[in-house]
Amino acid sequence: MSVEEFQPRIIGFLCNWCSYAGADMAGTSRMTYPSNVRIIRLPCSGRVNPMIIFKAFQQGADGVMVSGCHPGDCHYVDGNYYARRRLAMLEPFLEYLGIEKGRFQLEWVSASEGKKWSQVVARFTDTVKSLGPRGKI
Amino acid sequence: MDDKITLAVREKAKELLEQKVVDCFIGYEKATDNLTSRPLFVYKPEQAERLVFDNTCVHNLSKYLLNKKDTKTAVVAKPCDARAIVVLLNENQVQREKIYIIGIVCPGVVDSRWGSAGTEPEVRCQGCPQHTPPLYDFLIGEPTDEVEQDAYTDVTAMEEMGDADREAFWKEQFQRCIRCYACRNVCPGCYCPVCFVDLKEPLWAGIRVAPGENWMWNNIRAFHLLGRCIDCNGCQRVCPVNIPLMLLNRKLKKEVAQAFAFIPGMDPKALAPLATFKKEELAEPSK
Amino acid sequence: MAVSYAYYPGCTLKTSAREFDESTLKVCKAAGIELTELADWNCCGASSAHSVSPLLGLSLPARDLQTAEALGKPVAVACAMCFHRLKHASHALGDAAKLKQVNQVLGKEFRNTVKVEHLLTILGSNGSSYQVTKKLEGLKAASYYGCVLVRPKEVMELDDEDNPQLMDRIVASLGAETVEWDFKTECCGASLPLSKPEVVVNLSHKILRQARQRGAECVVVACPMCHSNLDIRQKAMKAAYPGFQEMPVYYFTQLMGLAMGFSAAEMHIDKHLTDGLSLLKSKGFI
Amino acid sequence: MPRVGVFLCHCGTNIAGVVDIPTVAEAVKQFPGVVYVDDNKFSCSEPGQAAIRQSIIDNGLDRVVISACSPRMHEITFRKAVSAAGLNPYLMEIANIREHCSWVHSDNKEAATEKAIELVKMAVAKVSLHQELFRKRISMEKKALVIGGGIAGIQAALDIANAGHQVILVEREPTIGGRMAQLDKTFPTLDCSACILSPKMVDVSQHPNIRLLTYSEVEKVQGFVGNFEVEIRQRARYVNHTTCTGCGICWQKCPEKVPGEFEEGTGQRTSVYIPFPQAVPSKPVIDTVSCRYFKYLDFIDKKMEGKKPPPCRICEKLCPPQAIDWEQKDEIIRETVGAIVVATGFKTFDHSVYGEYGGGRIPDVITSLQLERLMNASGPTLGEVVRPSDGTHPKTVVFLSCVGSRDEAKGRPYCSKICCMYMAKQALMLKEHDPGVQSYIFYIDIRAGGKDFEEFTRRAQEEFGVLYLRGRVSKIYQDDKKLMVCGEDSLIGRPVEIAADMVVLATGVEPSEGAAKVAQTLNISYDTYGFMVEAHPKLRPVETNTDGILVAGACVGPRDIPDSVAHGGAAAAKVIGLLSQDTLTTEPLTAAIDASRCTGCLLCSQICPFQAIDMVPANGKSIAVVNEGLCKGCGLCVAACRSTAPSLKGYTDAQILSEVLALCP
Amino acid sequence: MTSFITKTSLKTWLGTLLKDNTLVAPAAAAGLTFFRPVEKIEDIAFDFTNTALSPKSWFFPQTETLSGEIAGNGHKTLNPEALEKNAVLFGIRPCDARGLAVTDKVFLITPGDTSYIERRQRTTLVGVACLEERAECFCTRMGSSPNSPADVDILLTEDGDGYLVQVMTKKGQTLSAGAGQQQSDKAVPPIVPTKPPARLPLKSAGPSPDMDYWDQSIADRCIHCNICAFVCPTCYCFDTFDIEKEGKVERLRSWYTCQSPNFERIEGYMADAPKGVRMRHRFYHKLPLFPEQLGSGYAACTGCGRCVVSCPVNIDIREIMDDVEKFRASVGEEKAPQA
Repeated sequence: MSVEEFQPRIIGFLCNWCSYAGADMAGTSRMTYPSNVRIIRLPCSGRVNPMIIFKAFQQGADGVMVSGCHPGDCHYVDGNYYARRRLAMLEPFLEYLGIEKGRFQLEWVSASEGKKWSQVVARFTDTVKSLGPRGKI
Repeated sequence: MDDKITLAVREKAKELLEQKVVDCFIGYEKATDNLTSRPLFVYKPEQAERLVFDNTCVHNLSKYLLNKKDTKTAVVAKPCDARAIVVLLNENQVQREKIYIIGIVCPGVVDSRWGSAGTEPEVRCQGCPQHTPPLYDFLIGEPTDEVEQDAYTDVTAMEEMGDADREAFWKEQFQRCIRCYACRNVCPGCYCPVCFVDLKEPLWAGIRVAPGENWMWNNIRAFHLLGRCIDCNGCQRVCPVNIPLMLLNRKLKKEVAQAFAFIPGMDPKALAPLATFKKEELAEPSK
Repeated sequence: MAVSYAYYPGCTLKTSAREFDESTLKVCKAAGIELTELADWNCCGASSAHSVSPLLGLSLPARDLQTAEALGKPVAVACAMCFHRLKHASHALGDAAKLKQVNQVLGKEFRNTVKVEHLLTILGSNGSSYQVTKKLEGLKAASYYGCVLVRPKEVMELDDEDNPQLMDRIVASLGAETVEWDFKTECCGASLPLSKPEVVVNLSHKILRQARQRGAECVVVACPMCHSNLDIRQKAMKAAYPGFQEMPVYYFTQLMGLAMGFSAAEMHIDKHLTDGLSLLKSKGFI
Repeated sequence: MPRVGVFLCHCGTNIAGVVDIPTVAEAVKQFPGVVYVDDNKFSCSEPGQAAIRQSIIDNGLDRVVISACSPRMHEITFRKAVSAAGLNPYLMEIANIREHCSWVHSDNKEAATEKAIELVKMAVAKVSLHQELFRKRISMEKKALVIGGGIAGIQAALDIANAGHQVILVEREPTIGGRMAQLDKTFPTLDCSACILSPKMVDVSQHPNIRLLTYSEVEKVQGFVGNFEVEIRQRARYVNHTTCTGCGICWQKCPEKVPGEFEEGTGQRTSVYIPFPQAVPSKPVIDTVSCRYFKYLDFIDKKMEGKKPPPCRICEKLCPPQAIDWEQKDEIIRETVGAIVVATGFKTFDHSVYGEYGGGRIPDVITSLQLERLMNASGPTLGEVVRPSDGTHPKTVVFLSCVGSRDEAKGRPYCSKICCMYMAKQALMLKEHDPGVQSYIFYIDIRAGGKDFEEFTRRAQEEFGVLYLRGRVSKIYQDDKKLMVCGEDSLIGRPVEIAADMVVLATGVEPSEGAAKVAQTLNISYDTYGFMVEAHPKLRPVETNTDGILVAGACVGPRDIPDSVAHGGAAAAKVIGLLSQDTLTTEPLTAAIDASRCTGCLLCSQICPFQAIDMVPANGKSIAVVNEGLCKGCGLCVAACRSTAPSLKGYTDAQILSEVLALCP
Repeated sequence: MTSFITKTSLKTWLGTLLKDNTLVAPAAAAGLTFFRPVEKIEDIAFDFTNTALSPKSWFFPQTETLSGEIAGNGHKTLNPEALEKNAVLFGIRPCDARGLAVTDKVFLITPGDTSYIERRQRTTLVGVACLEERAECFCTRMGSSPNSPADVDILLTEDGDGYLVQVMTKKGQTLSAGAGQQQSDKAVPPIVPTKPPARLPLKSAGPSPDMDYWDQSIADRCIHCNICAFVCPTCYCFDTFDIEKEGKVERLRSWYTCQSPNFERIEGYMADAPKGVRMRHRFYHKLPLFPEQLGSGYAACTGCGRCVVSCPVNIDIREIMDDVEKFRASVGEEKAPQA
């Protein structure tokens, strides 16, 4: 690993209805993007409990991304609005704990935005790569 | 001045107990060092003479209301303590009609631990935005309407550190943690029947008292207090290993205040910041 | 309710509207309201400072407000335009950034905690207790507020924008009868008499015409600018609109003074260009 | 330890061409719990599914991971396959190694293989914690409730009833008919409103499948689709409608007159009344506020001072069938229904906040709905348009559009949609009533989007000489007998002043009184104005976020008659679709709350978008309970709860954490 | 015979010890001192009163792995965490050393706790006598003394620019062999006497204040944190947990406390007991029951005063002893303690 390029370990929490479908769309369109993100499928971005993100970072994840439907498009009406508030609070808090800005990202990707998904992953992977490995706490 | 408050507290306690307005009166008495104070539960009017109030009365007595849900209870409350009661009312944990609040117009309290009552005001009192409790049944002292602003100098100092320094700082702090849970048990906002940290399945924070597990415990607890912590400093005061826990709570307090213009514990009818949203806010995610 | 105020007269009350100033001072004194003239007061900025420099438009009134704040007294204002500028400043300086900017200009710390009140509120509130000794019974008056006193409502915090009642209540308390009419807050032509006098004549005429139509015998005002337009232009109205009948225009404080026992001379009713004495004489008030 | 079987699909070369399946299979064998690994060319094909079924049986597998395409593609297929082998279908998890792996990482086969291994590892970890889940069947009560008896509600009720289902139609007023009944003519066809509405009202009253409850309101609704328990309060009418023949003697003889609601204050009604001659039911109610006998009773009851009102009771004395019943009480009617249509309609904006238009103090400034009544042949003036102030016929009439519409300052930024058209209609009708009338219309834009609408407004201008002035009016004041209307013609950029005889304000549309309360009772969302919120503004225009509750007509937003009728019909179609099923199955992936961990802090119930969480008393506190019929499985409650009392089946914290830990051991 | 070691020589000696031993010594952090394995002599806080936490955790760590098991092959390994090297615990106070005497009574009873035995046997205690008595200290009341050498291997007593050295055990002799101390004719100061003359503060038998006292005067106030037990040099309760990860099962043990609400769920005998009962249990167990049951001759409280300082609500064991004694005196059962 030391000789090879650093391959970050990134966890993506995706809502089933928009972002997961958007990632599927990237697949059906045969777009290529870095392979570092491992997707965990959830019903809604509002299902993301910050405790899980803390756990991911404690366990040594190099980056965590949450992606859901665009505000206003939530399959569950308002789920992503609650997620947005919660995670908007989490982000500066993680930074405050010394987890560099850029290691946590909230994104809105719709079911038709396969292209955006591939770009988001590429950009996020790049950012996390440049921040280097983190290791367990 | 302190004497006046003490006398007023005693008199009110006597009156409330004699007239059976309440069955229990929670206040303060002198601790065994004869210097600092400690909580006192008064059940009989004649015990009211033990009550005192001075600038070492640091405890947030609202926590005890959670153990007295079925008893009509009076409680001495500084502004921050009263704000804790407001949060408990917001969260449906206590019934307003079971509580009688003796509000104190608070001149601030000093940093005190058993055996040493300091002279410096506690951190929470510096820049405290409120000297009059937001909610009370009986007020001791003249209400003031001066408004000081929380400057968050402590939080800003942390924010100005580099990421690596901050991480190292917290690592050093959390490694001292002995998971005694005094911070949790003293906190009026911590009332879960089963705390996440006591859960074995799933195991959020491991059993092992180790830096990573302590990191989980302290941070998740802080996050659970988001929009709920009323800055009473209880957790930091009781910590036997001096972890500056208020730095965590106050960071979140600052973020909530800035993003949602929300200060917890001011309005018994308020909706918690995470229980609501505005469609137009936070338009850019993560930027 | 404080009965002691820092009094901000403004330039007009010291010049062309001296009768407003003096009647105000006399009435307030008699009503037990202490007015202390603000030391070293300056222009409120009306009417052009804010359109030239917004910062100046805020700093001028802020300086006056700061003086009052240092005294720890609320500010009492009689002139509608001054009231407008002071209220506007205190509203706008709710913005911390602007306040900071203005404080740099002032070189002193202004915290924007001082309250600005118009005399209509001060005299019309329950707290004030003026004694009416001579009821103005039989006098029919139209209360005219003008445009700036009540607008915008959320800044002026005074009364309804279209159908205010404060002055009507005061006039009624004097024993006079107030008429319901639709021009309480219409424009009198404001500062156009020099550049476009015909506009002023037209607009002011409409106001007086409707007052007359609704049965009023006089118009009561709280604004020196309105007063001058309605009072001074009546000759020109006569020329432009045949059949126009002159109508006296009083400051509400003048009528209050009369009802409280002051003489017409003390209230300077003779100072107006349109005869204000005959009507009062005919009613037997003087 | 669970016995997990992993099935690796090649998907032809779609997966196997990039991911090295044998390497994955080797790695997967080492994962805890994995007892069987197999690979198929096409797992989704019949032979592929058969192989999976057989392996489950042969190897005694109790958990299955299928490593293939997106679960959005074949989750249902593989659940069926697993189920066919006798396993609970929810003991299966899919690792998406096609869309999320082979298809997007074809440039790096090694990395793709490594990722595929981890994706399978996550799925194995998660599936080990899966529990058996079961769908529930709920019965369907084949009856519908329609709230609101305006044209939308009437249409919905008739359509549902005609399909053979029972309908309860609840109307707050003493009659059905709603706003449409108040109108004179309808645009753009100029049909007589009553003529086309009355037959439908009669149909409702005579339909064997419709139970009509007027003078009634829905007070309580509980339950969920298929089984809503509703409580309806029918207010006491003090007239026995069984014996009453509707002869009309009572309301002809009643001495007490008050402004009539139906007439918008332009005319009067008596205390015992039917709102209008064609009312359905055509039997009266007694208004206790104005009735002299009730005033008398109140006087005695409250021991008031002063002159005692007379205990009138004339109606009782004159009623031939003796139908007056002073002892009548409100009646609570309980019903169970399968679906609910909300059609609570609209009211018009209260223009008294417009001080510049006289603030409601100028008598000849009237609303458009008042003009409708004045123009109506059965209205208070029998169709003569006269000035309320002096009864004279107005010759110059000025219309003001957008009063309470498109006005942010008044908190009504939206367009009320119908005003442009009815102003044109009214101006045109005025000319027909009296050719000497000149109408002016102050407008912002002429919004005439609709079939024959534009042609209609052109006709008003070109054939009927209605003058349109583009601009807003700044002031209306009384100048002697005339109303001076001052405004601006923004097309010529000049102030204009019109001396009018009458001013008609096109007051905007807003939700009817109490609409928000109805929404709260039903637990459906409403917007800041009080309009009901549809599940999707385009694709689900008559559904709400609560299954089985539909919305129709102007309670959703400003709407004209044809749209309201169409909307009512659409809601009815959805109801008929629901009621045609005997049972409904519920998705088992719902939340459940562990009562022992619940603090009763209300947070979950506050944020649940489906109001699926009820607070119920337990041990002296209140705790949250999930209503599975309403829960949609979003998991918001789980993420919000600090004491981790709720869990979402299929996505428990433990399951999600197991995936995280599989990645970051 | 006494000997003397200068402060410089002490540091040199500790420096040599550091080579072959783990040196556990007081180190400053966050305004407090803690026993920690130190890497260099400069990290040692020589000027300390007492540490925030007792040195108990060196012998009985807050959490430790008892065993690991590999799933599948049925192979079990008992896996006490063995020490890498011998250890020296420098700076232990006589009260805390007495605390070890208490835990010894529990963990050294046959068959003994493997892990504790390992750590206890391989650690030499170099104690430092207390020169000042702080407000919270009451070791003399508990039958100990600020300069008692009874429970350490070596006791140092500060004197001028050095320490008087008392070597108490063979272990101490071995360790101090190369310490470089000089003969001294100075006598070690006499042991500070106990007060009141050594007696147990309480006996379990005998009248006790009623439940109102335990509930309303004490337990109402208690917030049920773990502080008193975790800072205590003698509290030895623990719980065990089996944790599964990646198919392996690890058995852990971790400190536990009788005041935690969870404790009563496990220790069934106190389940649902009123808070006051739990509270009374704690003090009765520490004071009369421990010596009565184990025949130790000393209570399971050493008078270190940590719980007095750290208790967030000032539940003060001395006050409770006084109250109980006063109560007994009031009912005529026992003499009130002399001042």
